[in-house]
Amino acid sequence: MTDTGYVQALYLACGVLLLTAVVILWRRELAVIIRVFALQGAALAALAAITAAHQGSAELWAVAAGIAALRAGVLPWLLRRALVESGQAARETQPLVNVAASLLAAAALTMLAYAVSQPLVALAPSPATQAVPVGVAVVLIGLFVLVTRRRALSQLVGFLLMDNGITTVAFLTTEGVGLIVEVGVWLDVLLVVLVLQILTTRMRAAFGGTDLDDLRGLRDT
Amino acid sequence: MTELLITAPIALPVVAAAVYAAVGWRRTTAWVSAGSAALVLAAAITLALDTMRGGPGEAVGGLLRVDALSAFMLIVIGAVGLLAAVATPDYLRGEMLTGAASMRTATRHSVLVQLFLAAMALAVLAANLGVLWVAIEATTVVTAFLVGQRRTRAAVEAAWKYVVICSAGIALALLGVILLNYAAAHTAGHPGLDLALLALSAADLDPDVTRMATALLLVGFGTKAGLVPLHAWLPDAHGQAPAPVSALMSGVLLSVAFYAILRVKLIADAALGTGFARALLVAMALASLLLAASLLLAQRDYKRMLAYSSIEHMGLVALGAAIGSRLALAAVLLHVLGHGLAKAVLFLGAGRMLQVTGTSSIAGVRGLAAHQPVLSGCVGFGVLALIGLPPFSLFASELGIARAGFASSLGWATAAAFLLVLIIAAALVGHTSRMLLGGPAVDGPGAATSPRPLPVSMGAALIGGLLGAAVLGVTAGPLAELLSHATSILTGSTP
Amino acid sequence: MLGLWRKIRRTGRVAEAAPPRPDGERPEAARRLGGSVQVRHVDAGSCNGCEVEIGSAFGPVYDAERYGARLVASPRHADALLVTGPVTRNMAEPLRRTFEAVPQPRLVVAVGDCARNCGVFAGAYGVVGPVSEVVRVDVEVAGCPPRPEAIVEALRKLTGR
Amino acid sequence: MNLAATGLVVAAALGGLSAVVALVVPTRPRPVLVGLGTAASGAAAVTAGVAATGGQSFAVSLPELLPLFGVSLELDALGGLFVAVTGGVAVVAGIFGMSYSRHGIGGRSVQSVFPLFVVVMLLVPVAASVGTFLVCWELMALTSLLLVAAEHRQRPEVASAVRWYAVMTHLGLVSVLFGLLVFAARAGGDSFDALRRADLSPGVAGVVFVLTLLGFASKAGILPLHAWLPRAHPEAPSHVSALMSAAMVNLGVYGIARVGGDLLGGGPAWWWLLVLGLGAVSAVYGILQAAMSADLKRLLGYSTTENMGLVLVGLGAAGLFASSGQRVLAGLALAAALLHVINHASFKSLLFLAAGSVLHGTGTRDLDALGGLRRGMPVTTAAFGVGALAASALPPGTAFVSEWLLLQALVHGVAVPGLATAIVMPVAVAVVALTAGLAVATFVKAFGVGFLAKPRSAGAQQATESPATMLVGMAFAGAACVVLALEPAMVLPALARVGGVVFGSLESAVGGEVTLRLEGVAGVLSPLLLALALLAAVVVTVAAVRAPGVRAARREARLWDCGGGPMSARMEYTATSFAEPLQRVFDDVVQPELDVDVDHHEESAYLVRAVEYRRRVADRVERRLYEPVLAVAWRWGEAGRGLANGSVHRYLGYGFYTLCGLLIVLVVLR
Amino acid sequence: MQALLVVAVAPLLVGLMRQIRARLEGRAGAGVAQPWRDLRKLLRKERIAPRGTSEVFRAAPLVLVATTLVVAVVAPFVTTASAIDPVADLFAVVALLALGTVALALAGLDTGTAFGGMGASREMTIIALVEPTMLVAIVALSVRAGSTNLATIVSSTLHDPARLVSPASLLAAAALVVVIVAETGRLPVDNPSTHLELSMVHEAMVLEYAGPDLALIELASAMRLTVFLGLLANLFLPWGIATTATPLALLLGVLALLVKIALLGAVLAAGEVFLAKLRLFRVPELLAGSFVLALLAVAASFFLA
Repeated sequence: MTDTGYVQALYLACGVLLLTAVVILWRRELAVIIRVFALQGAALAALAAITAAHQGSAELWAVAAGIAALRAGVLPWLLRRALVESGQAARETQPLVNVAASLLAAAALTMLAYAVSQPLVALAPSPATQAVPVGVAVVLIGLFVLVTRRRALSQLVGFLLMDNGITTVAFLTTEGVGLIVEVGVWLDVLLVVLVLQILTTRMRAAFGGTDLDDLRGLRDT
Repeated sequence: MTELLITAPIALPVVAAAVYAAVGWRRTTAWVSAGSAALVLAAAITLALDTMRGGPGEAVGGLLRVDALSAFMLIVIGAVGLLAAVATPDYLRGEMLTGAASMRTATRHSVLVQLFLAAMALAVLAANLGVLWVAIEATTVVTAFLVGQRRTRAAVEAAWKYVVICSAGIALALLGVILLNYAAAHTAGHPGLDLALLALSAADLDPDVTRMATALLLVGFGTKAGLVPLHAWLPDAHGQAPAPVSALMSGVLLSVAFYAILRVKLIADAALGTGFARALLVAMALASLLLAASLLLAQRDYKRMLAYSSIEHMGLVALGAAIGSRLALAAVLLHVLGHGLAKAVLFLGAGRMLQVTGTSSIAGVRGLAAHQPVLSGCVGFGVLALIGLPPFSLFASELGIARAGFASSLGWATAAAFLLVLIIAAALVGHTSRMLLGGPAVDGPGAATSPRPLPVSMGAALIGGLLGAAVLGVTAGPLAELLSHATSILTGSTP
Repeated sequence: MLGLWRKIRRTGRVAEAAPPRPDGERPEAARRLGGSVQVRHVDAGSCNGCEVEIGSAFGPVYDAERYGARLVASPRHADALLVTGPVTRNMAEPLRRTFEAVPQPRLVVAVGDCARNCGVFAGAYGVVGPVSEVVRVDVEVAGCPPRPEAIVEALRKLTGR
Repeated sequence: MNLAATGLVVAAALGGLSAVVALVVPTRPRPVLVGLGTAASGAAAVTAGVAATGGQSFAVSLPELLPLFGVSLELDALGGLFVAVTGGVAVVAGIFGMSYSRHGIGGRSVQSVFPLFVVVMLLVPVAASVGTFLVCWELMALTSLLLVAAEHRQRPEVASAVRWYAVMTHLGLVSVLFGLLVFAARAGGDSFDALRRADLSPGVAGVVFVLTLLGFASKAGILPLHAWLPRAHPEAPSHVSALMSAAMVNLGVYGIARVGGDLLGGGPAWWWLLVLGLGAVSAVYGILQAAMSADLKRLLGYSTTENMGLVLVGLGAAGLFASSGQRVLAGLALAAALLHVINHASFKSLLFLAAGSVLHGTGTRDLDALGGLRRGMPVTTAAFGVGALAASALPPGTAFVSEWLLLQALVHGVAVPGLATAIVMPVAVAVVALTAGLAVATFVKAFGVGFLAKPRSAGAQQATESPATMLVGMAFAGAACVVLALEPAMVLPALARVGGVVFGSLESAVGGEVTLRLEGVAGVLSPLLLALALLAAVVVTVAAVRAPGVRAARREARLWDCGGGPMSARMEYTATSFAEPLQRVFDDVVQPELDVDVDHHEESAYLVRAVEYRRRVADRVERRLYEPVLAVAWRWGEAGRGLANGSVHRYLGYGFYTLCGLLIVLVVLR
Repeated sequence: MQALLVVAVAPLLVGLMRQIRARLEGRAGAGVAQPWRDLRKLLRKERIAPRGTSEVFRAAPLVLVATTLVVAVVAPFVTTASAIDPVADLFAVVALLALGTVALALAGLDTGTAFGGMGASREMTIIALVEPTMLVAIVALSVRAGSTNLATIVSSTLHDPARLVSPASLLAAAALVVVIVAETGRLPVDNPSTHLELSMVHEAMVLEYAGPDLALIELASAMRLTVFLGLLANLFLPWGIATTATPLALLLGVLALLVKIALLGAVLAAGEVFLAKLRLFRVPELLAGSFVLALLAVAASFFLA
């Protein structure tokens, strides 16, 4: 792969990542959100693959494959299953911050991410690190989704969005943090999603829905 | 031999979990968990002796490493784990009596608790920051179902909040880990994420990246340590979890997360000077104390009260870490152990109170001392220990933190912190005395229950924990040397 | 204050010259008092006529005090009771108790006709009888009401001055 | 090992042993064994204390104890005085407790804590490092807290008293802790020796002094941090009250003397003016509240505030004189203060024990329900009488001597040049005098209403004398009162030595054996001669009255009831009515709450069926200072709850906003 | 010897004062010796032990007399050479006299009657307010002499009579007069000849006493009056007092004392004619006034010294 091609592919993947993050914020249908999330997983896998191709490292190829399996395959599948189980209310109810404001916030968060990431870029300027702000922005947007979305499932997506962002940063900066840690992280993420999915089921059993506003029993007021 | 000893604290609980998974929880296996916790404690003590004699040891190809600090944390895990394990059979029996648990629940409980112990042991033994992160996140996963064990609405709610907030917080820590890794990759030493190597070559780390990494790591691990701003899972989870799990979570898990902060701070201080981490920690400490005070003053639920008190103590520990002198850090470690013991006793006692009175509301419990004298005594003394009265070791450690604080440039922060501690103490005493003191209630929930004597092994756990905290407050004995070694690691000096 | 002082100067002495010492029987107990008699007044049912006269007897004009008699507030301090009026039913027991409260030697002076023989109230339904029916009487003063001079004279019999 | 060391070790060992014994022996012999052990421990402490005031000293360091700090102990003359006083009170309290504890407080926990309380009180004045001092101080708070809670099942007020006490004592501790830790930080060492050598800037020294003063004053029951005292002292079992009121509060004075005098080495005049002012206000306020109080033990508690106030007046005056170089007067004032500490310990333990005996015999401590106890409880009555005489500063009582010394110091202080003294000393004299006058009224009320006259309730009617050991305890305390009253010269050399510790070399201020002769200023007083003269005068009078011609026999007669009657106990003056004129006089200060409910007949507003009159003299300081604070705390707590409103979004939001903020800060600060 | 003098003179002083009052009121009066006659009679009368009273009731008159006697012995009335100097402290004297009052108040309470309690309550209120004035006045006096010893104060005044006209001295004297009036239960604080129980202070406490006990109390109150007037006289007008123990000087001292006491008594008695009893709750105002006078005296003695 030529350097220019590498850089363009890299930027394309990153662009898709950011775009999908914004779309997740934009759309309300949970099914669409899950699909977009799967797309983001694919973009992430592509990013890994591009890096692997650029470095010519077998280990990275394996990682890319793992990412593709987990983020574009297993996780979206788990999410979809949870959505199907719920059967009802496939739409995000009115979020705490409305969509227009959310998009503005996403813009602001992206600016913040760029500002914050300056030293990251400065440490080792390269096409890859130039794209680090995208990862940071995805993390922040993920956190924003967690804070503002009312469905259990959309919070789950928010968490995974953060995770995708972090993985992006990992790849763009150092091509991963070592296999054992990497696998450990994946395992944890997977388990968290499983746990949350089970909890969603229980929540539906206990509350009859997955609206997080119902979760107000434990409080001091 | 050392290799085996280092892996033992992780392997033993896993084996015990396997036993439970295979055989299930029954009369014969009820004490397996206690045995495993006791063995963990024994291994921890042996490791502590080893490290004091022969310095740090490694295992599993350098993934695990034990030094005085890890050994000390292992002792905390073992001791509190033992307390919780001893009280668990009686607690589970009590739950089964009220129908809140079945044999299956008990089995799952035991498996998960053992995995929980293993994860925590892994966290303190990890030589690699990434592994440490994985272990800490793993504790979230295993405890999620423990928190939700009762399957009531409240339990599910607590579990959800617990997992979501902790995962989100800890994800920030992961970002921090990655940034640190990035910074480390651009130093001469290429230390990767190995804690010891990172500390050694910290001076070469890029300050700007490290600063960002430190901030993310502190906030992220602070989530699991119950520090503001992402503290809010704590009262819900501790309030809903079964008593032995609350004891473990409050007594050890928070400290294990704080252990990670201590490790990070060591690196950050070397890279950035002490100012940055100190400022962050002081801010988090004071905010945590302020929050704990605000919510304790008019608290209505005694399990939540204990949970907020944990936030308070983590705040104090953070303050101690921020001060960062030898005395302060020794006091921090002693505080971690003392708080672990006292808080475990209190959560176990609170669980028993819940079983006896059927309510966790402070207003619902009156004159408990009249019909549950031993339990009330333990809870009462536990609270006294918690507010830092001698002879319990929290007195010595709080005094140490205060002394170190006034000797450092953080005098005003220390003063503010201890004023908040005073307010918290007032609130705790107020709530507790309302529950315990007074004549036997003529009517109301307290009178309706028939007096049930405290089961022997639970009583032993409660009294044992208090005695441990008290003995520790009178003299640290051989622990003093271990503390000194651990403090040296944290200050980067030789003992 | 100056006005009062001027008035004192203008008025001078109002007490009348002492009449000669009365003669006649002095009660035995009175002899042991040695010129000092503290008097407790008991109104056993009087119409308050006698009280007015007792008041005058101790006033500046007759000045019974100069003979060593003095009104006191407690029967414990007293040597003599000055009883006025017929003894009504409600006052019989208190009178007896007052008498008991006086330390020995003690004297009783019945002042006025009512005290001596119930006067106009004799036979009335609320009246027990004359003082002498309730307590022992040592000296009697006649008159309805008795003149202050008579009262002073009776008191002088007690003090012996 | 000299006598001081041996005595102290024996005292600690005996106390610890008693605590263990209490845990293992059965209920029946427990109180006796614990009482004997405590008394023996106290006796050993007295020996040690006396030896220490006699010049022996003792120091030991135990670095193994108390993690991070280590324990170091040192007994000097100043500490010895307080050890001796505490030991003395422990002796009588221990003996008294042997039978007093049989009812309701004979349990394992209370009985084992009791000797421990004594031991830690003995250790406070011996502590020689900041860590040791604070640990002993707080252990003292803990043990006394447990003892205060001893009777929580019997009375609901106990729990409230426990709360107040716990919070206030913790507040005091934090204050002392701040002060001492700042001190230690600046001195660069933990031990008292290091503190003594430290060279503090005036500002820091002032901060240290004020902070420690606040904490110590709180322990001594000084305004405005006294609020725990009138609650905790009445609610504790009576022999514990005696220990708290006669021994524990003294340690507040000890703390001020040790830190302000010994460790900080005197200091500027304003420190001591502050001490004096606090003392003066407390003295007057304490005795006023005592004068209004109808609860016997609450009255005694407030009287403790008063007496500690007087001690602080003395201590403040001493510091003031020392700071202006008047060493003779400083010695005199300090001797007065310390003598008052000793005297107060003797009579207050006697009074509290007698009050305990009354409580034991009648089941009530409400003066309005007592009365007529002299017939059922003659020994207790006599004991209280002796104590009341001593407490009201009348000759031949103990407090008279120390207050005389105090007045002498103040009177001669007027002549000291300086505007401050010229204004302060006369006012201080007036305060002491007003206090003395009100004390007389208070104790006449307590003794006259509580013990004389007719019983006002069935409990008082059926009162019977307490068991022998209680009487023996009171007798010991009474004997101490009498001996101190007649022969105060006995303890003066020791006080001079103590004064040397506090303010450096002071000349012996008071000399003489039978007659107290002030050195350096004119003034003599002989309490013994005075008592003898009084006795002689009584004998002469009796002889004169028995002369021929005077009847010897007495006739019994009914009370003078104006001929009506019969008089009932309801017609008697009660403690409340006794205090009414004083209350009117000090209306503006005490601000009583008055409720008059008039219940009319239906037919007319002029026909009254019943009138209900209630009066409550609340603690004004409490109302003005504590209630607003409590209200603020309450509002804070209510508002604080909003932080945890259950919304997971909000919880995550805390993190999100903090993170964003933090990142922005990082960007800006880069 | 001094004590005997006081005992002998005291009832005469009361008699004198009553006589003067009687004369001013236009009456003839019972004669100066009438109080002595009263005492003689009371001593011969029967003793009564009211039911329900205790030893306190019986001992109170003895204590009352004894305290006054001790003061009479030690205070410098006739000579500055006191018999038992270590007791002759001004504070001690004040405290002794207060002790007597306390004994009487306790006796009043001991009877258990409403009047006894009322009297005791009022008396204690007054004494609680009198005490500070008295002590501050003493301070004012002793600052000059540098001692609170009575003999020292008196002799120092003798040596430097110019001080007597100093403001401090005058203010202190005025304060002391008010205090003495209150302490001895004279008008306008208390009316010793009232018959109305509700207006009584001192009298209410002694309502139960009879015979010899009453005699002791009457004697004691007369002595207290004498002692106070004597003190007042010698503190402010010390002339004539014997400084040596020669018979002539002593005789002169006795005469001087008698004259001074008689004069003061006469003034007091005359003054009483012009005064009505204050309401009980106006009394504190009076005492507060005197307290301020005493305080001013101390201030004056410092600033104008």
